[in-house]
Amino acid sequence: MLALRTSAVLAAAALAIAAAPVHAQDEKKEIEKYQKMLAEGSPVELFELEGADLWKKKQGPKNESLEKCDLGMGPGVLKGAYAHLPRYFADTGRVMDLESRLVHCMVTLQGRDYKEATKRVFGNADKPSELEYLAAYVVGKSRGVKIAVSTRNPKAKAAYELGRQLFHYRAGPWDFSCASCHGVAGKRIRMQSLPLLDKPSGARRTYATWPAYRVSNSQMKTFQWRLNDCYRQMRFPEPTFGSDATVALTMFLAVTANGEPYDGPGTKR
Amino acid sequence: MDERRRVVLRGAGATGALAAALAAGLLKPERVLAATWDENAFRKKDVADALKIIGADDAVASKEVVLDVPEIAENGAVVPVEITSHVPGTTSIAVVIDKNPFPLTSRFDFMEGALPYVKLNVKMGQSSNIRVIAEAGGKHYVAMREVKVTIGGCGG
Amino acid sequence: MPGPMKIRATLKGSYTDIRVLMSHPMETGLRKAQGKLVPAHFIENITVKVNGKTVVKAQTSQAISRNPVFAFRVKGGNKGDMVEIGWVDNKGESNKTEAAVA
Amino acid sequence: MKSKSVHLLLGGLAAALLAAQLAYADPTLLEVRAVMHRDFHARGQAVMSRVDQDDVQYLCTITRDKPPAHRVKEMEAAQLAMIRYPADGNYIGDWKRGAKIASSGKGMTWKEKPGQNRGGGCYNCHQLSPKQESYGTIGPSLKHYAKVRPGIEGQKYVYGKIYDSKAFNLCTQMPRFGTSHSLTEQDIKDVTAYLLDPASPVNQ
Repeated sequence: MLALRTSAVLAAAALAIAAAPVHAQDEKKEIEKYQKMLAEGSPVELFELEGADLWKKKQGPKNESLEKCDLGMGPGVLKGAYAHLPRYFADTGRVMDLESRLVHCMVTLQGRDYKEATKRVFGNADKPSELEYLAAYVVGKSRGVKIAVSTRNPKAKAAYELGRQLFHYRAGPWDFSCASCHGVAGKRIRMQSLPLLDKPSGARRTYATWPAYRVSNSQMKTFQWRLNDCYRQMRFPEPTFGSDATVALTMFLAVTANGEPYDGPGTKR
Repeated sequence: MDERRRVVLRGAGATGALAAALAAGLLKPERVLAATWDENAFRKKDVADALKIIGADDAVASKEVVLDVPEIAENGAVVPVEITSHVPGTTSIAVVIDKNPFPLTSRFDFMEGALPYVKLNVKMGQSSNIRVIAEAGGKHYVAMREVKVTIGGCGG
Repeated sequence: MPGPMKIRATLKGSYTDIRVLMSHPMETGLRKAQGKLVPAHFIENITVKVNGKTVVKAQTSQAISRNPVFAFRVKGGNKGDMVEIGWVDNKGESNKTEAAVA
Repeated sequence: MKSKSVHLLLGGLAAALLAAQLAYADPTLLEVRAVMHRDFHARGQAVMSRVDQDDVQYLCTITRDKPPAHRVKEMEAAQLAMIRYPADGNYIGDWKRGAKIASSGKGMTWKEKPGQNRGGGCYNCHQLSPKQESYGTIGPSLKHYAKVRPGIEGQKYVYGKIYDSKAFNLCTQMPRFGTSHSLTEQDIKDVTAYLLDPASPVNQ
């Protein structure tokens, strides 16, 4: 017993030499490596598969699928649709993001009640929400398509301007705005790098990799969730799902990310 | 898939009953092996004990065993690990995380036709050494790297 | 009811790369929810077959991440070869799927 | 925060303007706030008045955190006047308890009850103990801070800075933990000790 333990200890000592310490200058490189390996070994595709089934599933009072849902490029056209969202929709007279448009389709095509369709917009690891699966599926159809969100419509332009103001709006008990954390390049919270989101340099890659599978809670997360949880951590009241304010902020970030090839659904720590 | 056999195995518990089942021709040895889960090794809480039970306590450090991991993991829930063994005749690879509550995480047996390669995602409770042990010709070869699990985000 | 499972097998010249995604909670048995321990629930065995012949057998523990993803490699291979992967967990639940090498 | 009432009054006007949907560019801050009142909802302790700006938040927002010098002096003085220093004149508490508050990023969210999980989130932005490698960089490193802020003057400064950071740097990103009732007097004493006590890991 003693002999065995000794040999194990010796082996460990010999190995310690091989285990190189992390140097500060390598930290960034190693974190980037972690993120790359995470993306390569991501289970996010499972959510896309479930979303595809849900897209085709007939449900609601009208017993219809979402296959004829118009996400801005015509009924049922998914290829590249997410890369152009949010956008102004003439049929509702509103600027809508992916999630609010999906709910619109549930209501109009499937005949579902708005309250029922939005009762559970954020799921959990054991039971993801319908919108989380659907978002994974729909955004996957824009992979490789350049983000091109238009502000030509006056309401789209107004949403962009409102989003820009919301981004910088400091309030709450801790005096935070989005810019408190995402307004300077090269900073981090704990070990988490903070993308500068009001400039293309930071916004492009970050925006292009949302929605995403979050390994910290093994969940597929939508962009509405991303904004919701930022505001929670900013100690604000809760943004209402699909509201103009959330769409406006998304609009601001999306336009700032214009030109970046969409690369989601992503995988985040 | 193999549920009936698993029930038998679970129920058998002691090796004696298993041997009896084998002798009675109820199970073919090869199929039994397919569903074996080395409970004894997986339940060891001490890394030295776990290494001993898989016969790797005297494993030789080898550069032929290539372990690719990020040195910093932003979240311990998923730590990607990629392993290639260049040791000729490698038949298995085991992945051990020293400071996990149960250090042995997995073991991969390679049959004819497979390359001694595997990529997987493991959980790490805290910063720790990860060691991978390749077995070839009854001998064990090991590679080890330290992975730091950091705290990210606002923690709120 | 196990969730979806997906195999992607690709010929890469001298070898075939096999990637598999599995829906599984991989509960450690150490996690608490609402003050109670969530019972351990994890995949214990994985078998990889190519054209019906077993090439990799894996034993796994609760330390494999939720929704496991694995990559394996087999020597050579041809487009159209059938890859079949199955798992069995500690509750006796199982799932399997197959895909052709592309 | 008394100055809120003025903004609230103006906010009502803006809300009326917003009854028709915003269809023009560059909304004013009051319009933005009216949008927030319409599009956010109270949840738990995160009540709607949290989106109403006080004069510091307002000025820092409109100037993108670059306030004009002539306003800074007077407003910092007003913030300084809001600091309630401990009646016993003792600024130093238990550094071990302070360490926990400094490490915790919790408290004050809609998921928590008032006063629950009171955290300072210090490590989110600052390096403190050299042993803790996961630290943020939004704020300066506070490693070996006792050397930077020695003596009773240092203690008073640190206590005040945690209590109301805006008294010393008007548009800093650091929260006002005392003024906002996020931390108690004892909590702030404990964090002050964590920063300045010679026995604290921060100074090792």
